[in-house]
Amino acid sequence: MDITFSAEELAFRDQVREFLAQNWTPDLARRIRGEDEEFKAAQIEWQNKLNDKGWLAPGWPVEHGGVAWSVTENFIFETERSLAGAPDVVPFGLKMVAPVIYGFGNEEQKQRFLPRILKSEDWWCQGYSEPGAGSDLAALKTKAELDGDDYIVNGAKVWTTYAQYADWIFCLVRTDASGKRQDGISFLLIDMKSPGITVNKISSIDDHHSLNEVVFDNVRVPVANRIGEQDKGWTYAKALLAHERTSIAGVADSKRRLRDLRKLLSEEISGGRPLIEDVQFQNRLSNTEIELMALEYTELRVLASTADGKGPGVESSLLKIKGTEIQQAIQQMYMDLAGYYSGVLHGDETAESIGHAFGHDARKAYMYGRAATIYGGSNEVQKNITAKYVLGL
Amino acid sequence: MDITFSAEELAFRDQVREFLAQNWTPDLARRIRGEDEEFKAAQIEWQNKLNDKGWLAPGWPVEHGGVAWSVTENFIFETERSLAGAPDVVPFGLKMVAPVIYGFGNEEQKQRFLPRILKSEDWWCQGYSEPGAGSDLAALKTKAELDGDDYIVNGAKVWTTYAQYADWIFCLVRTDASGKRQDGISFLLIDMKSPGITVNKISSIDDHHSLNEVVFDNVRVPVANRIGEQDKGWTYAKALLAHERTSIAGVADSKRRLRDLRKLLSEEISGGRPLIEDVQFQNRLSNTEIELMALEYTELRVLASTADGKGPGVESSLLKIKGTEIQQAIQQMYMDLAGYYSGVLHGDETAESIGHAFGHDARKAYMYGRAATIYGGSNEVQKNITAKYVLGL
Amino acid sequence: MNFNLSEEQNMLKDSVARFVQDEYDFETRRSNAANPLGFNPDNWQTFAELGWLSIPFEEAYGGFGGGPTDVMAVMEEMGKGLVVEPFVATVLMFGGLLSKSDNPALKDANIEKIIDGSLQGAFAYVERQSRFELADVKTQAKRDGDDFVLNGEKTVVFNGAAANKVIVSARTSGEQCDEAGITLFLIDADAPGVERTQYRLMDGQLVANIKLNDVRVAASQVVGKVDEGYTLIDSVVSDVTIALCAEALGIMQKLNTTTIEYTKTRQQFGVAISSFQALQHRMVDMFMAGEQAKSILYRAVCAAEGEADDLAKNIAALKVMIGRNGKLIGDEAIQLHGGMGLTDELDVGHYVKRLMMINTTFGDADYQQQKFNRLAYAE
Amino acid sequence: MNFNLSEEQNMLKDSVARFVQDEYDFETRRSNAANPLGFNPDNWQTFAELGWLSIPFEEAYGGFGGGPTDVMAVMEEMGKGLVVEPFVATVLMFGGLLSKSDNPALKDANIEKIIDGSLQGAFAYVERQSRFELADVKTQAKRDGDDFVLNGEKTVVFNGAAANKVIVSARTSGEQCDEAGITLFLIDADAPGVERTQYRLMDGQLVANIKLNDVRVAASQVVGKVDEGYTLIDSVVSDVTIALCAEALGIMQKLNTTTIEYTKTRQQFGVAISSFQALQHRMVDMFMAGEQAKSILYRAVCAAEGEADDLAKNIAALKVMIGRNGKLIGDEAIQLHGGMGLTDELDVGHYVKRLMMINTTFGDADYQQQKFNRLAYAE
Repeated sequence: MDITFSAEELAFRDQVREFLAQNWTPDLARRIRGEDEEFKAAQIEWQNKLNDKGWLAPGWPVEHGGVAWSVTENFIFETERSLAGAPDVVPFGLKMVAPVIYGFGNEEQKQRFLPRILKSEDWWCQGYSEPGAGSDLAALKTKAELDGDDYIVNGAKVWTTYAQYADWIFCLVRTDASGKRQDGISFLLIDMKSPGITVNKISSIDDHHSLNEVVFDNVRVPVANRIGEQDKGWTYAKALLAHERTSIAGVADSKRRLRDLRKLLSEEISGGRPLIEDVQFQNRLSNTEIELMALEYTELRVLASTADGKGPGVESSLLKIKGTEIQQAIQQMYMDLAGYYSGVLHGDETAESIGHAFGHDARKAYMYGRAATIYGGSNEVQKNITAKYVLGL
Repeated sequence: MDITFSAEELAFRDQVREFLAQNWTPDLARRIRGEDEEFKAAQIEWQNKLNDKGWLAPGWPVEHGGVAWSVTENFIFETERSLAGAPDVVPFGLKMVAPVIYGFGNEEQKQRFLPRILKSEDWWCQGYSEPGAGSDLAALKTKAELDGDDYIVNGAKVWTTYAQYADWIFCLVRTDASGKRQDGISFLLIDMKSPGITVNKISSIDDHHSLNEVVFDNVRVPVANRIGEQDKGWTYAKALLAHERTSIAGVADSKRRLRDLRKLLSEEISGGRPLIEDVQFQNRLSNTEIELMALEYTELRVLASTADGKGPGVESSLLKIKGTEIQQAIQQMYMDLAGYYSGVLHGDETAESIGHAFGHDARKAYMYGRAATIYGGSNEVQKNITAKYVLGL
Repeated sequence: MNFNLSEEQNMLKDSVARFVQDEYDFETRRSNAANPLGFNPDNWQTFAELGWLSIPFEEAYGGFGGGPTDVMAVMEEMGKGLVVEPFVATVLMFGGLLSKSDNPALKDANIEKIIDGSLQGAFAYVERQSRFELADVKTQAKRDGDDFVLNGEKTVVFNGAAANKVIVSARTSGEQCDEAGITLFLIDADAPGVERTQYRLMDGQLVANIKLNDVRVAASQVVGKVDEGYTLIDSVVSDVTIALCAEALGIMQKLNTTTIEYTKTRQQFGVAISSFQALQHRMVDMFMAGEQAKSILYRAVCAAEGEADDLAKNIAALKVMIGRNGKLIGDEAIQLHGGMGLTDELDVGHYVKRLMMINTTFGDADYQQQKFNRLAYAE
Repeated sequence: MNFNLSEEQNMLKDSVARFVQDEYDFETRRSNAANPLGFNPDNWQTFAELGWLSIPFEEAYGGFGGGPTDVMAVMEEMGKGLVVEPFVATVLMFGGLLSKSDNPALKDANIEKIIDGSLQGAFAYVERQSRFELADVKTQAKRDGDDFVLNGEKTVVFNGAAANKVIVSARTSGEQCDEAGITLFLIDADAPGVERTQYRLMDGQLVANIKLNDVRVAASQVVGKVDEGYTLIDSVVSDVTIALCAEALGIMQKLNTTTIEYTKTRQQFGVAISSFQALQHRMVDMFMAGEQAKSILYRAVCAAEGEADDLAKNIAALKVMIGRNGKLIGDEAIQLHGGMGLTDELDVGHYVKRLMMINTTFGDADYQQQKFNRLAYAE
């Protein structure tokens, strides 16, 4: 057992800190918290800075522009990034479709899509869930029928995050309905500018526009945009899911959120004493903090096992379940800290003119956070998976 | 809504208090905490005192020696009894088989059994569970075959509390295996002195002998000891179950246990301060106390609804689940209060020569209490029942 | 012993239920909340006509003379409809303070107008720093001849935007967190020196911050007695807590019903998700949480009706359980609705938001539990 | 970064696992515990021969020179076997105090005997009133020439019945709960004035209360320095906490495996109860509780290996999680075994009882959480 950092790793950490100090500026931090186009532009700017440094794509093959960090280096980077308050990359291109493209795509697809993902020239979104099929992914009904060199796609995808910004969507579509539900599914890359695509905004409980429905009405998609073989899409998609669960855990971000929360709690006065001195709040903090201390090592165990070539394996469900539970517990504490101000919807008023600066943000994070136990395969489905494949029940 | 006591009810309360002060003596309290025959004799003595007062059998028809208390009077009696630390009656005769006998038995059975139950001349036990059938009661396999005027009973019952003291056992036995599982079950009263009955002690985790296995090897039971019709026993037994769940809730006893716990907590010093001043312990206390405050009213609602002739209904499952959860939470707090001393098994040593007087009792109660969420239909089965019959799922 | 409503109470409850059923579907509720006043004034007139605005007031002032049970019956049904009209703020809080004060002149001048629907009121008690401490009052009131002059700021004033009159807590003596030395003043919402900033809360309420800059109030407008306002506040907050918890109970029942119905229709893996045992057991937990909440509400109402010694303890216990069980039910309602639970079009999220605001009001479950602990264990 | 054991550590772990497998079935364990010593002395000789008793000691004294990882590897396997032999009391606590003291004479005289199995030791630190406070020491030691004279009582001394020598904490200066002023004395268990009362704990341990009536100890038998015993205690308790938590992890894994296996064979309502989704989800919770416990144990071991600044915080967090997750797993193991879980013949209850004693030792989860809070939030 060894988790001490070597001299090289300590040097790398300094390098990361320096990069963050120079590039993650307060101005950028402000803009990335904005809405719509301001957010989009700032997010792209941030990703471009990472790309200029060569740090945008850990895990990608080096020949495609990836960075071959060790598990420890990756851990160091994520920890530092998060403690600095810098956001993760938008995962749909870099972490979700890219591995499918470099793993299962042909040479032409790699050349065509990967460089544009690295340069953030294409914004991707994910077309998995459907109105009738949530966590039961294989129940999908969006149909793609071959017509010459094109597929004709009809159907709808739902809960599509940031589809309103997207240039491309990667979709699971049904190309054969005759066999087992997992068979007959193909993996298509679809240009969002294609005629017949409509994006409908879904108003969500956090009053923030992130979710959408994407409707396909006789959308023509060249066969050249299919990844791998027809009807084998489920195999390609499945490889992604374990990774998705791991990254949903959000351990490093939760650490930062807890750190910031402790600071706010020591500033908030209740009955003449800082709220952090309240034993009940301390207990809630430490309940969560201790789970997170453990989960950080669960993640390291998974990463170490991956590095040993054993693959992330089925523990990824555990990471997803516990990670999202921790996130929600933290969100709840921010709400309770904000008290009455947790309910405030800002219209024309600023936080300062009303009360606490963080009540509004606390509420948004809380409401948006409800999704975390639902998406990426609901936590209930993760438990089913664990029961079946880990415990053999 | 009205739960204030009338002048008559207040007078009744005084009467109960006076009775308890005179009859629930410290000597009796000491003996009833003893083992084996000492316990049995003291329990019978206590029941006889209640019977002399005419208060042993609330709910029984008055013509059979019952007492026709109102719901409020019953509540008052239970509250006072429990606060005084006096035990409930042993339920198997008075609360379980008696209602079946006066509800479904014939005149001869009533005359033969009920007076002896009232006088505690017969100690009864319950023969429902079987080695292969726990909460799945209807899976029972103990067989009774007609042979002239007798049934020949073969099989085994398990988890039979106090079978070692019992004069009689009431059993569900299978008289017909051809139809639905709930059909073909008969309800027999069996003399424990019958040849062919063996009682095997089950050592249990509380190191106290309460559980037994009762084995029937060609035991002859007169047909006259069958309640009601052959093959209809399930109907008679079912009527009992809702009542059993209600009484398992043990609200009044939990109130007393919490009261005593508060006192012990204010006497126990940790780091120079009484443990009751510890916010964490206060929170655990109040978590439980608040649930109990609610459950007390849930029970009153059920009782009031029964008094209105609507029957205890399906909320009895709720009472059982919450009531046993509260009991176990209280048992856990006693354990944590006792600390190291919670582990002490007394052999020849007295509590005083070792440390805390209550560590040993805390452990026994805790260990015995594990059964409460399992017996009487496990809490999981109660949830199934509630899901199906209350929520319509 | 019984837990039945009287015939009169049943009629009252039914009339609210019918109103919600007929006039308050979810879309109508949305547009009522979107009204610049924060509610629909026509509904308010309906409430007046139906006599609801008179419920808690003494018959001598034209009231119905109702008690905690009557208020509970009404509020539970209002909860089911997510009614945004400021019944709590105007009738129970503002009206409650006047009603419990010992000041016939103020009662004469105002209660009738509350009852006929022409007067909207508010109670301004929160300050930026006060969190849940009702006695943490920095707003100053200085005597000047027959007047008092008020300076300070109140935040998150329920119905503060629409109120014609506001009762303000201010310090006339003592230190910032002392219970003694707090006085209640009845002021006109448009009196010189009153500055209002209105904003919305997530449950649809339109509230306001109120700045007081040398606001002059006649001594005759003191509600209750000088320096003794805290007792009045405490008593009214106790009543209103029961009312809000009854509203929360209505919401929980609605969420439980809605969730059960949804799981019966939602198909996943080829069957209705209501058939999954793990979800069934969780819905049983939701049901039990609702039933326990109902029981402890009944308990608190009985204590309030009987003016029991341990009323404060019962109220704290009630607020703890409503907060905790409400959270359990709200969380599970969203989770079991899956993606649908996240959409603003569905009513589920709106019920949850109102439950959350009720939890916060007068102190969340953790805060109330500490209050309970002090009452129960600090002998 | 890796979480692999070294080859040597793997061999050690395997040797314990093999011993448990071959020599420690449940019935044998029962009879070992029933031995008048509280354990089987033949096993102790086997431990000595296998070198286990030498693990934590410096090589200079004939030890293996093992660290927290080695101890963890051994203890996890001992947990799976519910081994009652006093490895923790004699080797880790008694031996640990000697080993960490700066006293070559005492080490020379004792460590070799621990390693060869001829010396049983104990550490007497609990007093009637002390609860979990290691610094709450009333036992007095008064200097008298070159000796100290001890008076007082120690309770629940692990291995106190079989121990040949006992290290006793006593107060040489300061107030009852002061950390300063505590001194550790090495005494013979049969020295004049020592009175032992032995009794059993629910996990099968034979322990003792030890009364000290004018017990005379030479100053040369002071372990560590006069008045500075607390630091030594704190350090050894930290090591032993890791060891006990590793034992607990072994137990949790065993309970999880046993429960899963049982549910696959137990039939109810015509099917194996492992097929019920509600139970499956609960077993997933048990699994997650075990995995999280493993992770935080690894974290604490890494902190101990690296002598990290925040070791104390990691140890407190470890003890909290082991206590809580152990309770969850223990409760569920019994519950899912149904009536069988209540019987003394089945091993489940015995594993649960040992988990409960580990939770209590050095302070239960609640106590350790408050310690964590002080370390983490009282800056």
